[in-house]
Amino acid sequence: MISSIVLITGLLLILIGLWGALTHRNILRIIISFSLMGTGTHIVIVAIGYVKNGTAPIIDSALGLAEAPQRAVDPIPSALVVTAIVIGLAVTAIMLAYAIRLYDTKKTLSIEALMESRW
Amino acid sequence: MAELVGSILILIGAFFHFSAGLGMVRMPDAYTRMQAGTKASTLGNTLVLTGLAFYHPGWTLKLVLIIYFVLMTNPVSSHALARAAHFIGIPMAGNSGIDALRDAQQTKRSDP
Amino acid sequence: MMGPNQPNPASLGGGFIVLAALLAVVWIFLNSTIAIELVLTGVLISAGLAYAFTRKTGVWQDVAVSPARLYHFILYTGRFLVELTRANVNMLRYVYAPRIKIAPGIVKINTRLKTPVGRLALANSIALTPGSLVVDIDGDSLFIHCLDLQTIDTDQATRLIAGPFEEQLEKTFG
Amino acid sequence: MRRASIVFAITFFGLLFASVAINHTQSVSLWPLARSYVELVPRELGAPNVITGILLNYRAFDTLGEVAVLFMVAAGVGLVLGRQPNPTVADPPETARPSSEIVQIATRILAPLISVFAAYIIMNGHISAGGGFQGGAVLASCLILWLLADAQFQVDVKLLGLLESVAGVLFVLVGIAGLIFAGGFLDTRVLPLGQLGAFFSAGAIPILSLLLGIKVGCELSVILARFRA
Amino acid sequence: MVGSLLHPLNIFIVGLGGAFLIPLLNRLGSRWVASAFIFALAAMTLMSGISLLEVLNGSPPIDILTGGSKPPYSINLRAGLDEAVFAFGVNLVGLIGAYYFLREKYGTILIYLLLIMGIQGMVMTRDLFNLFVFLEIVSIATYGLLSLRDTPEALSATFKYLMATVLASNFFLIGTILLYATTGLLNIDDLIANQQAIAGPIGFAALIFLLASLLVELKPFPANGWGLDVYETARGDVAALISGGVSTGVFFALLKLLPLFEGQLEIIAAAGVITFVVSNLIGLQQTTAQRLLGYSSIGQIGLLTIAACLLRLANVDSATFLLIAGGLFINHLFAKVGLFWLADYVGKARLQDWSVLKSRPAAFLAFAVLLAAISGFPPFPGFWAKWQLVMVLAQDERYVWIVLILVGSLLEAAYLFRWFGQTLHGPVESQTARAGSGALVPIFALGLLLIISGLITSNLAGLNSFWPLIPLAAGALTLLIAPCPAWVQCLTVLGMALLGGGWLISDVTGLNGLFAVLLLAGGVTIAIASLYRNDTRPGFYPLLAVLLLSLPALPRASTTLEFFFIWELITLSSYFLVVRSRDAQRQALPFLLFSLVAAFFLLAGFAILHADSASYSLSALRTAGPNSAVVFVLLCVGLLIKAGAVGVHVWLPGAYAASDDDVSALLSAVISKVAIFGLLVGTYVAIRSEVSLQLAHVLGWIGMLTTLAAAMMAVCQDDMKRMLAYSSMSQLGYIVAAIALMSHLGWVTALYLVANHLMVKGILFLVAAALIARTGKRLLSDYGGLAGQMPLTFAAASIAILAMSGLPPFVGFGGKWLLLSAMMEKGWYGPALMTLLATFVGFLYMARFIQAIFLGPRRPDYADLEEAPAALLTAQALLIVGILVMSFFPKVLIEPVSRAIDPQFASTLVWQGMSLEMIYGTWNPIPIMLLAVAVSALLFGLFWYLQHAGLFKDMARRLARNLSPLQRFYAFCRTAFGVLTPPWASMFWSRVAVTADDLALCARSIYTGNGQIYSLFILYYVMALYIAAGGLRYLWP
Repeated sequence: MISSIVLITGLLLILIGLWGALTHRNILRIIISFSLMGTGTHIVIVAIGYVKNGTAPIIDSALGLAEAPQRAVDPIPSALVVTAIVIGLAVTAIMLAYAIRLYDTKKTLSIEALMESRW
Repeated sequence: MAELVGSILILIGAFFHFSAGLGMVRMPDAYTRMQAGTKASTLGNTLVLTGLAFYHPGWTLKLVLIIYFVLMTNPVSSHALARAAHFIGIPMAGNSGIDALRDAQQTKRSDP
Repeated sequence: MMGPNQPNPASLGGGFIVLAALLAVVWIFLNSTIAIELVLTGVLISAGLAYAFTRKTGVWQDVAVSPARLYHFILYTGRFLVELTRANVNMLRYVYAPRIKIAPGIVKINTRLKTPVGRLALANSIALTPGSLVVDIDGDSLFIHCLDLQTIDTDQATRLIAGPFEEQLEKTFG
Repeated sequence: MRRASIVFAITFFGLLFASVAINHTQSVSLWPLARSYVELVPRELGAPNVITGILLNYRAFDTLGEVAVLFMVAAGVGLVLGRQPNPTVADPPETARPSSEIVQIATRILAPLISVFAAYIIMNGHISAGGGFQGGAVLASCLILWLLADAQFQVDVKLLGLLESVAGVLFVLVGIAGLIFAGGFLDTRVLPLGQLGAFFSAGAIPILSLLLGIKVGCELSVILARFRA
Repeated sequence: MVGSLLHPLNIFIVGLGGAFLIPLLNRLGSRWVASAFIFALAAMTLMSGISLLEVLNGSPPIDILTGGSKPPYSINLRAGLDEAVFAFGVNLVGLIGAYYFLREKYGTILIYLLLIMGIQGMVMTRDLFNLFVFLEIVSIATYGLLSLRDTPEALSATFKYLMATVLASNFFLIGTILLYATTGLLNIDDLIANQQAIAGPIGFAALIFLLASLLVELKPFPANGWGLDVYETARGDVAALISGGVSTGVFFALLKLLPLFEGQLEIIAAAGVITFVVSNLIGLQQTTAQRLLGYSSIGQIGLLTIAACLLRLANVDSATFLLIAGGLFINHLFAKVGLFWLADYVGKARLQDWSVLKSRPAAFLAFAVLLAAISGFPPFPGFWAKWQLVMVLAQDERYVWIVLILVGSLLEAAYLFRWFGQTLHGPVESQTARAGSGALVPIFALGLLLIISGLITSNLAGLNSFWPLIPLAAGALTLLIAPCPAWVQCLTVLGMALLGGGWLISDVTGLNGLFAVLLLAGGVTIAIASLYRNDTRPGFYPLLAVLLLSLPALPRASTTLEFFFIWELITLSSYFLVVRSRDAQRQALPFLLFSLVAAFFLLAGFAILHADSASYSLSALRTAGPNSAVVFVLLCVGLLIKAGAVGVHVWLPGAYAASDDDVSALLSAVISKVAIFGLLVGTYVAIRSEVSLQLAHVLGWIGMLTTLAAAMMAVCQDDMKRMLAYSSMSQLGYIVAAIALMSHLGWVTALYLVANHLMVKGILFLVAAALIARTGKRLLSDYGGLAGQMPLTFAAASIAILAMSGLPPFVGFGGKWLLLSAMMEKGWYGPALMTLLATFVGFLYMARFIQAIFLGPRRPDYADLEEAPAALLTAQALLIVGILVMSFFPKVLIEPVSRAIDPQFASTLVWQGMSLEMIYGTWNPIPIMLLAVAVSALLFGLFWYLQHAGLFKDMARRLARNLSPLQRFYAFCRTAFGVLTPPWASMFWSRVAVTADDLALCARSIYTGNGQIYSLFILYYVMALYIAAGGLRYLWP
């Protein structure tokens, strides 16, 4: 149940991101949309890793060594999502850098201005 | 018992947070909204964190740190926002028209 | 104005110790243990960070620690919490009133506090007291946004708004 | 026409996602692989935080890869933005209104506190929630705060670059140490595992965590600094 | 210890560690950075090279473990054979290409290093998520490098590229996690092992997302506008990295995951083939070099995709797989990267500006080599890979795929070689290429690597002997003496041809031996004539060497592969010889394209033969099984195209007329005989099956139609080389018909005619060469009365004409007579009648040739013409000797021919001077010949009468008034025959060309330049993939 709600949230975010990336004209908004899509994906990853009644897979006073396999959520997606987030951030940074360069050269942030090459 | 106290504190904190939200909606202009938001959420935070300390006594020291941190940052951020809002000329609600800051800036500009 | 950007090399040592101690305390608070290896690591980290930051800023050299100051700081905290609660109750009155009746405006007050840290504490405190918010600061003058304007006279406003804290703060931060 | 085709595509993906969501069932137990990790990490690596154990040992190759990604982005953003001296670069310090004294002082007070918090997150990655990436990000947030508060603040990009390089090289060296003294490249069991949950434990994981934190913090800071320039 | 230092794991240690060190080294100075950079790349190359060697020597795939633990717990990588080949290739190119980056900022250098390392990671990793990480490393490195050119267009293109690849990598991530949701696994090997667990809507969606992401990264049509824009606008060396490196990594990722997509292999292959064909189609419409290369690049990756999927479906063994996939990959990698580098070197965007290359012969040579490699010519790896691919596909009975692949290859060759022609013939600018010649060194290195890898692949493909490479070696040797004067080069070539050719034919016997002697002798003799030109002809002599040695090598071939290899060598070298001529820009391309189509038909025929008989031996043709009719048709069509049969002859007159004069002689006299030889070898297959014998009858009709039509068209020509070209076509028609008889007599005739035509047409084209050399005129109407000035030439021409026209006692007589007898023997009365008709028409144009040039009133401006150059006369004299020998001692030829022809035919004739003794009795040729002459006279009279009776009056009226009666007669004939031979063929073929261009225009209109539309295309691509794979059932439960 919980994981389904999170999963649907993530998938919806991906859809919203897709919609924004395809409809907005402003490059910055497009970048935000892509970033949103990435966030949605990360949420999906976390949702996939959820185990019913699970807790963080950290052995401490609250979660004993013996009971950990029964009570912990899946650590793999959590590990993956760290990497995925960093990569998403990296891509966003690069996109923003290009947006700045584009604004410098074209003095506009409209995606309509990026139609030089064709055919 | 400790958990009951903690729960009540958290509940009160949540109430203040709610009030902060309501204040943000109800207040007439940017400055007054900021006032509502800052004060109520600061107290709300403090209460919630204190409540948490009853649940997890081991976290008390960390929670104290967080409370101080919130006390330090919340007002500063609202100040920065208010200052920016004033700088770009967002008007105040009401008709008192009293704005010492504007006056000060104008005198400063007229005799550099 | 003695810019906060310029560290004063002469008094670097003082600031360093204060900051390092503060950071070490924070570190121990965060870890909530006093295992020896942990404390030692914390001291090392604190010292390193303190060194780096006192080279960047002179703010910390104004902060001195003494029992008296600590005492005043605690007093101030108590005073502050009372005021904060008052402020919130006050705010609740506005928020839950059927019609919000306020007369906002910005007034100017003057402060006697000289150290930047003190002024910061004052400003923060004011922001959390009933119906007031610091909009700008210029030298010794603070410009306060009041929800319900009671006076436009600087001195009177100073007394009203800064009064509850200024004394303790002066004793704490100088 | 165009709008309609976008709507159609999104609808299709919505349906596709719906079929995924409907058919998804919340798991009630761990996959065998995941279960082995939960058992293995505390036992073999001596790290209570299973995720950190995975990130810094079993999947450390991934981690190394993402460090490389950040490293490249730091360089790449520099390349993209550093092509020509940007006419707006020199402007902000003069024209921008300096932030108020309150913000500046608050920044100077907060920054060391944030840094020590970052250090805490980095150094406790193997014990509790946290780790190099998170701590590094907090470290970089400290820089954002400073940059926001002080328009004239000059970031020493060179120093940061130096730090990140050294951290990266050390990371690889620790990996090689694993190759020579333990089971393989990036094996963290080159140092004694210590007692589970202790500050100095879990082999080289804290060291990797520290290097990672420094590296990520520096890289993010460099990226941010480049953006401001 | 050394072994562990060279372990492939260290590739990553060196790559990452090196990259991290570079900023530190930068403090010491840029020199340090550069040397560390080179050192790291060299070390990586060395390591991957060593692992390649190890795996090649049979050691099991090298496992690379990380994290001190075994998979699936920790990430592992693997360097198997495929991985090692791909990794080594990329490393090598990375190392060579580093040259262009040495002077860049250290940031660029470290990104470059990480990019190369990332590609290795994509190739080697066995963990799905790790693959994602490496994919991102590669992508982000690409984004960084793309900033090296920051024109507004480049920035725009990069942003589009960013949008598309970010979308794709998001899909990859979604696919990965959904796969994890269904299986709980990330290790690729485990996933493959637990494939049955990947089911249901989630598993299916996961697979499709993964697949879509990888396909999109490979830039499939139509979701690839963003990729093209980047190819067009990026710096050449960066575009090279994307085309050669990034695509490689992604392709290998797909290859690795293919076992997961077992159910979608056909769909993936379809995606590949659409991309391959359409990209190459649109390539026809390109005007800028890098965009054109982009289309070609995308097409090549499409081809790789097809190959990977279909080979998996065909279950080929790993050696074959490596040969095909690896060969195609290496070919694409080296050639495309080289061309992109060349684009930087030239520094011109538009194709037409590339003619600046002409001022740099070395660069031009590299250009030609790279183009030939991409187009799949030997000896480059792509040739062998394509050969093997077609063989496998034929075995798997995937004929449609073969057709599509060959169509795509043809389109690609079309635009690449059109570009070559443009470059060769474009206006010369004073301004030369901008880059220093140091920039050429890497390109040359790639060319060399292409040749080396081609030789290695040739070995893998089953070419085990070295002799087929002799022509190439001779060409290379001649290239070395290029600075020498022309005559030195020519004599060297002749010497090599005699020595090498002599060795090549020394142990070839039978029919093949005869052809070998004929081709070698004819080739060398005519090549002697090339001595008459003493200008330096850059590139001419090496090509001549290749050609002259390929000709005798062809009959030596005993396997289809050897045959096809040498066949393509002849095609390529003759194309280059033709295109060199200044007039040949427009004519050389059809020549090449028709030759390629012919070659493709041969390839398909051989492939089906191989599928049928499981043998590469040419002798399998004699024992072909039930499919032999198909094989026969395919071979015949191919060879007929090459022989210029009517309908597919449109390339022939242009190419013959436009080439250099001595090249024309070679083309017509010698190279055309190659097709005849092929026909003789290829039609063995017909003997065994009844169906094929019926088809042979069709072949006979085609031959005679060609003869007649070409003769009539020859009459219509005024340009003497065109006339000779049509004449050549007409004569080949006779030969085809003779072969089609499929009887001993027919084949003897064919060989007889071959020898005859070789000598006669050689002489006539050399005569034309002499005339053009002396006067510079080509139209028959510009000549007249030269018999006095050039008596020797006149004599040679007369002898040749007489020999050709079939008058006793010259060889032509015997040939015609034999042909007629053979036809009568078989009861082919229709073709026999056409032979007579064609003889008559032939007489008309031959007479005109002599009459218009040498007889009649002498033109005043030719008063002081010299006799032809000695070289030409020498060659002619040698050919005349041949004619005389054959005329008066026919046994010299006929008897060995008769013996050599397949003993399966009953021996039917013995030559006894003027009459033939056949097993049916004795035939006296005189009455038949008389009959022929009589019919000719009758027809001649009829035409004369018709003209005078004014039957074609309005036509006649259009003719100029001030003509002599003879001239008026010819003018009439030309008009009449012009009506009889409407230009349907050329109309048809130009229609085909225009249609292809229109289709290309239409297809490329989807590339609007709008990044959001491109992203939308990607979404629709994913949708299409989902639906095509059968996903709809999951959407409507």
